[in-house]
Amino acid sequence: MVASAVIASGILNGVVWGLIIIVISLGMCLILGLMEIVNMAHGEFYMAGAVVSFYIVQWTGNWWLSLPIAFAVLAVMGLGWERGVLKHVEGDVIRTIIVTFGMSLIIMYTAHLNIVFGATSYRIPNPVPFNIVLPWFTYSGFRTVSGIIAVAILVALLLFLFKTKFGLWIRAGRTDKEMTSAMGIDIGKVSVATFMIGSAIAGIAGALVVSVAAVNTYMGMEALVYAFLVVIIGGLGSLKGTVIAGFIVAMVDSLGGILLTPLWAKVILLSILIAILVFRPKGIYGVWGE
Amino acid sequence: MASEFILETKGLTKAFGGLKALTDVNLTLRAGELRALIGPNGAGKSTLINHIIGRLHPTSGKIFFKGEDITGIPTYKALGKGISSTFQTTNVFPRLTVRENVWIAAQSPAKRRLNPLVHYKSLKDVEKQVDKVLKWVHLERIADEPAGERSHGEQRVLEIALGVATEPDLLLLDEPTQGMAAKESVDIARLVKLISKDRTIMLIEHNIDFVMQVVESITVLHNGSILVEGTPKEISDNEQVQKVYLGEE
Amino acid sequence: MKYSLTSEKPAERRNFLKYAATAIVCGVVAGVGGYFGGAAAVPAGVETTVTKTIGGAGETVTATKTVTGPATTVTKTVGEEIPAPEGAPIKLGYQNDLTGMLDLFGRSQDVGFHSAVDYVNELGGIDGRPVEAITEDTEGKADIGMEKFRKMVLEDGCVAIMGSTSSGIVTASLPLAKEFKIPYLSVGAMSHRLTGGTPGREGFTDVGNRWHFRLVSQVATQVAGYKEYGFEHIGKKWSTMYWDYSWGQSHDYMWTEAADEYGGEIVSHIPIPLGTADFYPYAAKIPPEAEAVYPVLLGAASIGYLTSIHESGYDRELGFVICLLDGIEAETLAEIVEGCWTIEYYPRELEGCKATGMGPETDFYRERCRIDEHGFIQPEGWMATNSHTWPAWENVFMMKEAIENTGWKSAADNELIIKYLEDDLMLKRSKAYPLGDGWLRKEDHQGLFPHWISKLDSNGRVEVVEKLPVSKIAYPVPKGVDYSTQEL
Amino acid sequence: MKRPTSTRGKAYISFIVVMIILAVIQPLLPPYYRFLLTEIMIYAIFALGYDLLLGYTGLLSFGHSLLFGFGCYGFAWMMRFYGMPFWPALAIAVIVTTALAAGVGAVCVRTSGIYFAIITFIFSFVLFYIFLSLVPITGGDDGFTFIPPPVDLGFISLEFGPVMLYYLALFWMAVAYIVCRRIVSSPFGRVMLAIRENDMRARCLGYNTYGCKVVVFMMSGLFAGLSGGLFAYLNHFVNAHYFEMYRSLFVLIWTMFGGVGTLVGPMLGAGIITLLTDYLSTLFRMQWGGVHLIILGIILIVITIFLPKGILSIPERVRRRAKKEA
Repeated sequence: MVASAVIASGILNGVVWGLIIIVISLGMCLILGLMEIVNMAHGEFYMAGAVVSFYIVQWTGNWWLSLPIAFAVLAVMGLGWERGVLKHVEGDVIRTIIVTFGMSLIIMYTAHLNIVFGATSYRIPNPVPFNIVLPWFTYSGFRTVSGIIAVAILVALLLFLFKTKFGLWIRAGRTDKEMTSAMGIDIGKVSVATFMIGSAIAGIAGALVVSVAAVNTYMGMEALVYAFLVVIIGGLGSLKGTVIAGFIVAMVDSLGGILLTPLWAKVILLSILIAILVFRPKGIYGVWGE
Repeated sequence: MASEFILETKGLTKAFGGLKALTDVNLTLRAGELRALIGPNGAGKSTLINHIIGRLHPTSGKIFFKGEDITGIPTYKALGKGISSTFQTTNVFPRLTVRENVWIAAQSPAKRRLNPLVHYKSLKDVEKQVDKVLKWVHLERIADEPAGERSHGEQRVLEIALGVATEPDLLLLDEPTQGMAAKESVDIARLVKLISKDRTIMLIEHNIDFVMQVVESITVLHNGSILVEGTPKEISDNEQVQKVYLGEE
Repeated sequence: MKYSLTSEKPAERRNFLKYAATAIVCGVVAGVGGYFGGAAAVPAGVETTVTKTIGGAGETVTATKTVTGPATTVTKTVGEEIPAPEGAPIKLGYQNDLTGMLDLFGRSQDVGFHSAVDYVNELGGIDGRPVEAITEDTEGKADIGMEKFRKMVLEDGCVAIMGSTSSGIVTASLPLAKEFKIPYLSVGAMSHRLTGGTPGREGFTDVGNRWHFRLVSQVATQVAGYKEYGFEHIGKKWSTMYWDYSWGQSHDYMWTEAADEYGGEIVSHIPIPLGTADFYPYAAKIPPEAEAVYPVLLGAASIGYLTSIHESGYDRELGFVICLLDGIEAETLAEIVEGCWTIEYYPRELEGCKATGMGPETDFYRERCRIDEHGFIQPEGWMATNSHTWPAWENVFMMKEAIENTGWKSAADNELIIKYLEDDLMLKRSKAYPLGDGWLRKEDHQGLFPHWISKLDSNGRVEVVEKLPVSKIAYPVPKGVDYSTQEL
Repeated sequence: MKRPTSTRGKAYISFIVVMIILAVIQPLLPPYYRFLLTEIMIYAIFALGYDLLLGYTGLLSFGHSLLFGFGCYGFAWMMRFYGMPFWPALAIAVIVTTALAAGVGAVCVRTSGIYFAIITFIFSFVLFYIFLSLVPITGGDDGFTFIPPPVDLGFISLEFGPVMLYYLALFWMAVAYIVCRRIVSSPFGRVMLAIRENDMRARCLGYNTYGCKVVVFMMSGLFAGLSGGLFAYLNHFVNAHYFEMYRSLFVLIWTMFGGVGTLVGPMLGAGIITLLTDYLSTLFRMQWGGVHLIILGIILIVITIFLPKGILSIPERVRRRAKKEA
């Protein structure tokens, strides 16, 4: 039988990892909610964030510095893709899926060239070299820190969305595009901003995991799957739902990994999904559907 | 309990949370009648219709159609019973041609309507029906153009065509003249009279003149319950009704 | 070792159009070929291996016979002026995973393969004919792998296909090799089943056939090699931690069997979903009584694993790390890999090679493949998967040897190549076979060669602890497997 | 989205012509391209079924690899475990896949739009994972091979071989196309269009749209199963990666690339994209991996932006351009 300490640390880790997953998914949630874009390249933005952060650490040796830089770089990247590509197909779900998939191919395999990042995996030395030692179990200091940072990001995002005029526009746009643009708000601008924020957040998430999980060019796919799970369970475009679903998914993964086989963890996730589908077709807090 | 009424609602009540949309509505409709359902906004007209076609399910009360209890049947069954309806907001198949629109409606009562292996043109009776309806509503000339690209008026007409094409016993028209110029609404009036020859019609309307010149009997709905029923004459004389309408103004 | 390198070399490596030029140049560099083969005697280890694992005098004979095999090649080339290769080129195809989950291995193999072909051309090609190297990208997907196999055979007319790192692709390609009668030398695919396997436990074990050879370590050799050291020197109570798919599962239960054999015990089996990013829950799952962990992970996963182990404050022996550090710069993991063992199928550090008696051939091989003394591919400076680069190199020379010693003329004679290779071929140390002491076993066509047990120090340097001779690697032939009796 | 009625006659004729051409040129094809064409024709069946779902019913499935892979496994299992002859195995593969589609469809179709896409995606992902780890049954990522039996036509039994495979694929593609053509021009096809255009209205016109959607999903599952079975037969090999996401994505890409809602388009798309990928990857085979995928990505983006209705809309565009100038 598994020791209580293990379960405790499993739960704690579920929380921390959940927070990271939430940060990953929030970007997608925003983009999906406002622009109705299923961003297949979201995982690649996350990967790009990790790569940027990795190089920053390589050059400066300072991980903390890499957080804002990853944020900035990915925001710019998001801006570029949105203006350059996505705005031509906005509003057409199917085409956006194909275009964003094209984007993900380009980003992934460009990073994949040896001259850019290559096929190997790297890790940066742990920037928080202490562990949190409780009488009955220890927990990684770095994870705790990244958890805290994740919370900070969440709070900042919520403040931005609920306290600033721009955030108001975003939320308004999410509930009713026509009305919003009728109110004389440039929905295009709002979309760009949303996309930038979404990708930038993904970038920070990438920077957060650089030391926990290794950096390599395929890390994006997994992240994408998680983001999808979270977003669908939480309900498209619902922040509250995303947060809750993030914790659910991470907990099932974390505890399922400890108490059961990973196979069962996956099966449980699927059954949760189906159950939610049957009882709440719009997800826990779905705000819009067809 | 078979009766002379084609449609009968017994104590129909619907509450959305605290707000009561319908309270104890007892509405009866004779076969072949042409009835208007009027009332100020929020009187519960559309809500009532949505109950009859099964899009909403009542909190309490029952709906009988030809003496058969149809309370809470799924929407798609209602038409099978012979109830068809049009919508307040134009609601057609935009990227299909007018003919295809009508076809889909006309096909609905057909026997092989879901057969995936015959060609749709092999449903001769449906084809006849489509031509007939198109002729009725004078839409032949635009029959092969995408419905979504036609004018609002034509789409309203198409709406009615969709309702009629299924050969219903009871046709529910929700504001047929909604957002129409006077001239167009005259056409609609003529059309409604025409199709009312061999079927029961209940229509919701704000355009009082239209109602007065078209229908035989009127039901006034107010705050979710029936205020008064009678011929256009009686209704227009009824000061209660005037109060309601003036009160609204 | 002084590592010198001209800057345009990498370009040359990849540009097959330059092969013609190389061919003309090779008259000048012919002298290099003088050493080809060398005259090293078969190490005693191999002799004993043959008698030990197969048993019976007959095999001993074959063994000694094959020793003289390469000798003929030697007499061919030693000292002679080598004419420029001419005539229709002999095309060797490489079904490579340049993208996809295993591309790490694919890229290193690409280097080994092309370097070897360049060198062969400098030596006057194969049988006087130039050699053309053809690589196709499988994207790590079985169906595309099969497409490429067909393409290289049917379109390009390759006479032999060297294999992919993905067991799936190899499994899929095996019937094609038989169908087209093309020698298929797989590199890196580690599923036990490709050369036998344990029926039942590993699902479908009848995949191998006579047209396939595998010169790379695989589950069976890895376990066979390390079980003794593991249970004698590291610990009795183990906890396995493996990717939850065929490769990992094979390792899991074979290590369990080894535990029974050595009176050890597996205290917990921890399967990990493929592509997990966060290993913490699984690391936390390791029971306290476990003395060592037996992880079966690759690339990014292994970093995640080591990090999590470190974070979860696991302070006991970090046991064997199968392939864990392939293509990973252990230096970047310094504090978290300290004191963990790994297995190498070719020492990453040059000192390791020297320390275990590998001679100038290794220097030569490393120079040709642009691998510096710490295992990086230069000048790009990325970490090679050294355990998979040399088989790519040696396979080319196996083909050369086979063709030149059998009077092979065209693809119609491919059976000769198979017969030659499966004749308990000895790969004795030379420029052609830098690893040395290799042995292609007759029955299951599995390549057997020394493995190295290494330990990582606090700066993440890999230090060879012990070299395991072939006699330790040579696991018994799986029951009922003898491809050499299949009809061609 | 093109209306099927307008292209119907043209499509039929061009299709028959193409069929004849394909049948005739077979001997002239170099062996590898004969194989590739066979593969493409099998993919085309897959794409056809997908177009029924996306193009005519407006359901964006994102987990079609689920059905394709299951078709492959259904066929391979029958071969491997029961040594069945060709036809029964194929039949069972198709039936099993259709049944699976019924189950998955019944759950997924409750939703629509992006939900439907993502949920089907998650389904396929989880099944991929399960197949990956159930090695003794599925062979996991190593997969397993089987001996392809001859195709018995009653009077003659055709040995497994490239030429036979070519005509087998051609035959099934023809059948699939004709059946799809018939479905979309049937009364039921009208209903599919109605659902695509306006689900609620269709329901009010007396159609049980939920049921219809499930049926359409089953239909597309049927074709996916057929194409999966043939694909497994062609390669006499299956592994868990047949469930991988890229397959779902590529069928979507084929469909969009060729022209959604025009049965011919998706088949064309399957062909062009497959050949293009093959060509690019050979063109860049001496570079580091991935270059051809970058270029594929660029092409996808460009095509999707500038040809929203797929390559089949090019002639129409040209005509419109001409009309504008006139």
